[in-house]
Amino acid sequence: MSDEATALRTPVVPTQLPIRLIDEDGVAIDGQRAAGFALPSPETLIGLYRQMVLARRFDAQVTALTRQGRLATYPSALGQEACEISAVAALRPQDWLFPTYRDTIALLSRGVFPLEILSFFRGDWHAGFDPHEHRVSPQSTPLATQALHAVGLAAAARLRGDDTVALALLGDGATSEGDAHEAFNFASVWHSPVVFLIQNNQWAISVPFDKQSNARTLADRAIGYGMPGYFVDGNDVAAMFAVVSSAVEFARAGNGPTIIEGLTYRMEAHTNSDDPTRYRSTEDEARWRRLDPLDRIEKYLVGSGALTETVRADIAERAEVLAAATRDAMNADPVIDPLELFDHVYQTPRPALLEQREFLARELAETDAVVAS
Amino acid sequence: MSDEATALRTPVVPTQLPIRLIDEDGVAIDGQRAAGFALPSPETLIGLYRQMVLARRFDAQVTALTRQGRLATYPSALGQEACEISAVAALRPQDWLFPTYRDTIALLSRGVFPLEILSFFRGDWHAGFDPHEHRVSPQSTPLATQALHAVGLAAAARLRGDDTVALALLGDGATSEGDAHEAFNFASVWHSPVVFLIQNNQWAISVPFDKQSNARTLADRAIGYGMPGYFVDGNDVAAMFAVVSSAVEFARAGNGPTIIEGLTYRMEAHTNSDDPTRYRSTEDEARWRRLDPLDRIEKYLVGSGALTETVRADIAERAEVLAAATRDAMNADPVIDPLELFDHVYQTPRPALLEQREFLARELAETDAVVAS
Amino acid sequence: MTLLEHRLSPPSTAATAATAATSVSIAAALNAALRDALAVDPNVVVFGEDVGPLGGVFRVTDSLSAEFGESRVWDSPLAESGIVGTAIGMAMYGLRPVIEMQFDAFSYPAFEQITSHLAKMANRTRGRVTLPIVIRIPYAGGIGGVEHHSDSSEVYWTHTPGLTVVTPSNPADAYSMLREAIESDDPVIFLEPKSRYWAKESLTLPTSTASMLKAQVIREGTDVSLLAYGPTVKTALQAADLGATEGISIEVIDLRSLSPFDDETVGASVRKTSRAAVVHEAAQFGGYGAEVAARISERHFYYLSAPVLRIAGFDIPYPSPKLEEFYLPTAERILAALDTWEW
Amino acid sequence: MTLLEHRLSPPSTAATAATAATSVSIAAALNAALRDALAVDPNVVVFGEDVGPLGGVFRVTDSLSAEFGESRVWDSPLAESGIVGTAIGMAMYGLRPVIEMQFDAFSYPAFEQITSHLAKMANRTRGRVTLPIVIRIPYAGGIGGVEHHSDSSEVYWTHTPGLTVVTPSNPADAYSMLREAIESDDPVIFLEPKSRYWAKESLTLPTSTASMLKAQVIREGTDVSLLAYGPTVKTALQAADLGATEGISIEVIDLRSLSPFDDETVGASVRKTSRAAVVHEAAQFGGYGAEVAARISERHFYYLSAPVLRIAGFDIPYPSPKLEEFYLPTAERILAALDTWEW
Ligand SMILES: Cc1ncc(C[n+]2csc(CCOP(=O)(O)OP(=O)(O)O)c2C)c(N)n1
Ligand SMILES: Cc1ncc(C[n+]2csc(CCOP(=O)(O)OP(=O)(O)O)c2C)c(N)n1
Ligand SMILES: [Mg+2]
Ligand SMILES: [Mg+2]
Repeated sequence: MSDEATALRTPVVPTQLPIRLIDEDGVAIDGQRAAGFALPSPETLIGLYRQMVLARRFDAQVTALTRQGRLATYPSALGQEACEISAVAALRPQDWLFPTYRDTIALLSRGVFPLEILSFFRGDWHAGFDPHEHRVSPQSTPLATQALHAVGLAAAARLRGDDTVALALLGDGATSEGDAHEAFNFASVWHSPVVFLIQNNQWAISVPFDKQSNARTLADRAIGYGMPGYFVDGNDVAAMFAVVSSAVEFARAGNGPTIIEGLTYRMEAHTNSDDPTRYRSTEDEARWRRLDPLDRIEKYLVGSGALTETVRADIAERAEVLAAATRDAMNADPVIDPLELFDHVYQTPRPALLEQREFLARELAETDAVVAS
Repeated sequence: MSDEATALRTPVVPTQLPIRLIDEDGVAIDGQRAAGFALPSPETLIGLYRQMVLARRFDAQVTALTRQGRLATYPSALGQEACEISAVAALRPQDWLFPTYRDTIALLSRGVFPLEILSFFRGDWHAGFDPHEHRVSPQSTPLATQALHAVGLAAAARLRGDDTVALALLGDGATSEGDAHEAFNFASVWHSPVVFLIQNNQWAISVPFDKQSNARTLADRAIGYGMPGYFVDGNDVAAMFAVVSSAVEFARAGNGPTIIEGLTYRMEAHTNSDDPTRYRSTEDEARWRRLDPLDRIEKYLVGSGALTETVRADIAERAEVLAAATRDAMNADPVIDPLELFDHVYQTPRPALLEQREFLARELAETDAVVAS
Repeated sequence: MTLLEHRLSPPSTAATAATAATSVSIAAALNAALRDALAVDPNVVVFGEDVGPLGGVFRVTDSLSAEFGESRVWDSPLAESGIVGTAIGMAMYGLRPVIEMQFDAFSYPAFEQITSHLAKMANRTRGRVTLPIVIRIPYAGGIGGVEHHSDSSEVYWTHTPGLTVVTPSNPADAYSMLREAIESDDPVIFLEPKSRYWAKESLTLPTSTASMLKAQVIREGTDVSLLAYGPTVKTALQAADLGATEGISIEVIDLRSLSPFDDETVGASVRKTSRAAVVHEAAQFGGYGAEVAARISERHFYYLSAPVLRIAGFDIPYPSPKLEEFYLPTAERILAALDTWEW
Repeated sequence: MTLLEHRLSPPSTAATAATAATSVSIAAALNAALRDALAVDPNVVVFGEDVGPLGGVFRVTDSLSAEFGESRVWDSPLAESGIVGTAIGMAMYGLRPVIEMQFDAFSYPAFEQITSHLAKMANRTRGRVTLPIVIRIPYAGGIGGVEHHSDSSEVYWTHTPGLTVVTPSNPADAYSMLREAIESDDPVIFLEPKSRYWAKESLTLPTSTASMLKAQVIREGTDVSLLAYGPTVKTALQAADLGATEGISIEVIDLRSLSPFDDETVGASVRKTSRAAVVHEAAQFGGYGAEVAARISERHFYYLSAPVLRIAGFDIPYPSPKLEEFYLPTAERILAALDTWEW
């Protein structure tokens, strides 16, 4: 590590204001604020808008079902649609998504069936879909752990010479965990094709961002790992899509990882069992409701004439169909065989576990006998 | 987190070349490279030099004793004296030091008796001194864990309104652990009066720095936590002392933590049981031997006339006295009562543990009886 | 004054003025214990994830940050190793941190700090650095929690020398044991049975029950010694009721302390009944019941008429909400197990 | 072909051409197993701290990175959670990572990744995502290591459903079991007894011993079944020698697999001898011996003439080098324990 080599490298410092392509009034902007990123095409934006509408309708439906007691728990992503949808829209089929409990709508947008997603939150099983089918990892509950899985998967793809990219979703709170750091560092040292998308929704349950970090922006973390970092307006889907896509293709081209921070807001409670009135003000909530990411892109698309009433109505109708299908799926009562509890713990059968399975089978048979008699 | 508030903060990016006050030829420099730090006074530099000479003599003695089998293991800090000695010289009595296994000479410099330090490496007990007496934590083996202890202690001092500062020593390898990140982040969020001194000796056992991090400098990590970071020539004791002292007083004044990276080199093997020929070249070792931190300060002090032959001889003599005392201490065979194994595990006595103590006592008595008969 | 002596005298330091008995839940009793500890000892601090304004996800720290201020009770960044590691540093400086791991499985990131430092520091330093830290961990299942929210990981702690591990099963113990844990100079893993947080009893606070290190016979019986702790104490009592209807007299012991194990109380009971069973939610293999069974057999083998039985979770990860009922030990399952003995 | 079937046939995939018997240490046998696995399966990768050019601190990966290149065998950054976490991602993509935790206590930072993901992923996904990962962990003491270098933490893993935990005690098993572990579709914690790394035997490689999931009677006897594993197998054999001189016929069983436990082999032995004892280095309280004792008593109570004994470490942190001899189980201590039985 000679002085000369050191001198050659200058860190790229993320912009001080979040990158933005469409402003709060739905007006496209560029110049310095856009940091060189171009507005996606109208078709792309319509596609993103469509996914956001579907996601929001779905999320509202699931929240309602949860209030009715059909789900054990549900962490809503209301207000975070620009981040969630961009994350998925930027990926190709061969890529992998590593989501958290928060990112249900990202799974939806990736094509996982509502029932397969929600069976986790309904309490049927720990994951309801086939990760390999959708190239989506199970929604991770232990915070930041999935970021390392993403790095490892991306590293494996790179070893194999595949052009697969992994995208890991993280919350602002999760960045405080040691695993977040280890993921950033491994990814950078290994030049793994991975994108870390931090959704800074400013709350980790009840803990506000200023108790979580003293950083100017979380994107600044990237500097300390020698990778690019971008601080983006997380409620501007145009900016989010532009930056995430660019990072995904940067990774695919062999340039290594990127950290992106999307500044957004968790409009709902942490989950249905949370009570935000205990820790945040209604003014704060109201202020952010005015910054709604869906309103913003809609205003822009309507203003620019790209979104016709027909298309809007069509999307709204599709959203209702989705909601109805979701209701139906969740109102049916699943049959889960308790004996399956023993079937997947090991691939190599274990005599002692089979004994326990037998035990439960007998117990169930006896209960049935009692019920039947 | 309004745009305006965000816009106000500009990160301080560490210098691209390590901060240096005395160059490789022992010539004092200033200007840009000094980054505003002033050369310490000749008296201070003589004091630092003296400690470095003592430390090196001690280290050589301990390495020799280890080769003779008197110690179970010893990780030498040969070549890192400028970092180790500055770390301690910058502290006041009320401050706390959180060292690693590598930092034996820092303990020596802090005033811990050789025997009390080395009884750990000899295998007598896990820590041989009273941490409260010297305000020195036991030398930590699990990497980076002690950084969190330093943050907590500093936070407690701050809560109490005391002006205590904690200084944590870390290796370059240790910065990869999750705990290093958590320590940086907690310290910054809590404004804890703590200084993190990373001795980047470029090796973590056999792993070179470029497999450990892709960062430009580890000091760059500071940016992502919103705290100051300094990249310093770790073989220039003048620069190290100036920067560490300034960070310690910055913390004492209530301004929060600092990360300092001292770029240095582990001249010896990782420990006596390591074999560096397996992973690094003798050219690399030779290059760094020419950058010896002790030679450099000696050249400067002799050149500037501050170090007279009398003083030098006096220091050399003291070093021999220290080495002799160390030899004597290590050549004596300690008597450790095996029954003490049970005495400190819990402060509240446990009947079952007392039974085990009884068991061992009986066993020992029987063995003695056999030996005696 | 040692802790054991202390338990013989009334609590010296009650900040809550004694009031008439009211209906108090475990969560409320823990809250009161924290409040009183904060009030009487300026060195006590409470921190962790969401323990501030929210009052913790189970409301155990409800209103404490408002009452004592942010310098006594505060929200930390979200990192469990960080929480335990900084607590260790604080304790080295003389504080007595009471920290929370939000759910059982979320204590795992702190595993190294707990096993390699918290448990070993006093021994490492020959008693010069003691770490009076309490780690509160809501544990076990029965609340319909999704994965990672229902683990019973007591063995990870009980097998680690240097830790004291206790778990209350009722509001009075919750109060008294938490006060005692905070006063202990040993690090204490304080396991809170989350399915029982809202179990209430009529109680006057402050209260002082037996030392947290002692087991309690909570129902006398002659045929079987049934050992339980935390969430399964209720199940054990139900089993005793059921047993009574079937003519089996079950003595129920609430272990309360998992490390140390109260050999004296348990031994006396087993020698009386000659049969023992232990019930817990954690997986059976290498579970806490293994130690209980091994220990009882070692110490009282020739008094035993039958093997010590373990009624425990299956050797599988904790199930999803819809399936947890098939996993959790029930009174019926306990009775069925006792039926397998040759009587 | 299941693994069990596989064990009945000779290793299909030996890259090392069979050679004449030579003196092979456990470390060398492990090295050969890694080399052969790397050679036959391009999905096998080896990474961790210092496993590259250095060849690991115990030289188990000696020369592999030179032979197979940096894309198959490499040094990772220094972070155990990172090593396990990235291995999980690689396995999701079809690789079969063999990773190393440098010393036992340094696996603790990876505890969450191991318990919350590695152990649970297959179950979580209903078998859709399996994680064929081997974590090699040099464990236990007896090498004069300073603190944190001699832990026996097998229980942390054996109590965690979803993990397979095995430990060889001799070079032939070291080779064969590591090959089998790498071929297993279950995650395997592969515990290497570090005090035995240099124990040699005359051996022809490749070799295939019994399935890693089975225990082995390695010395027949009639009076006592003495169960040991890893580092204590040698101690158990010494005890058998000593016992023979005292007229006690000790049957020694090398457990090899800690999870699953081979009930069949152990049960047959215990029913024959009617007495059992287990020996390990880890602390006794909640140690692996607890499960062994509880299980044997449960299943064979009416065959037992005496309680199952545990000869284990004391319930204290592992001692400093100068004191470890007082902690480690010895043949004498085993015999003394057997003497406490009423015969
Ligand atoms: C390791 C770990 N610790 C604690 C928790 C409990 N927990 C679940 S979500 C959450 C807050 C996470 O905040 P953030 O990362 O910002 O994500 P968000 O919920 O805002 O999407 C906490 C503390 C957990 N799931 N995992
Ligand atoms: C958690 C943990 N993992 C692994 C080790 C084993 N180990 C001891 S020193 C070392 C290298 C540390 O390198 P660095 O932090 O650069 O410090 P240095 O030895 O160079 O002073 C390793 C891997 C450890 N002590 N702790
Ligand atoms: Mg958040
Ligand atoms: Mg180093």
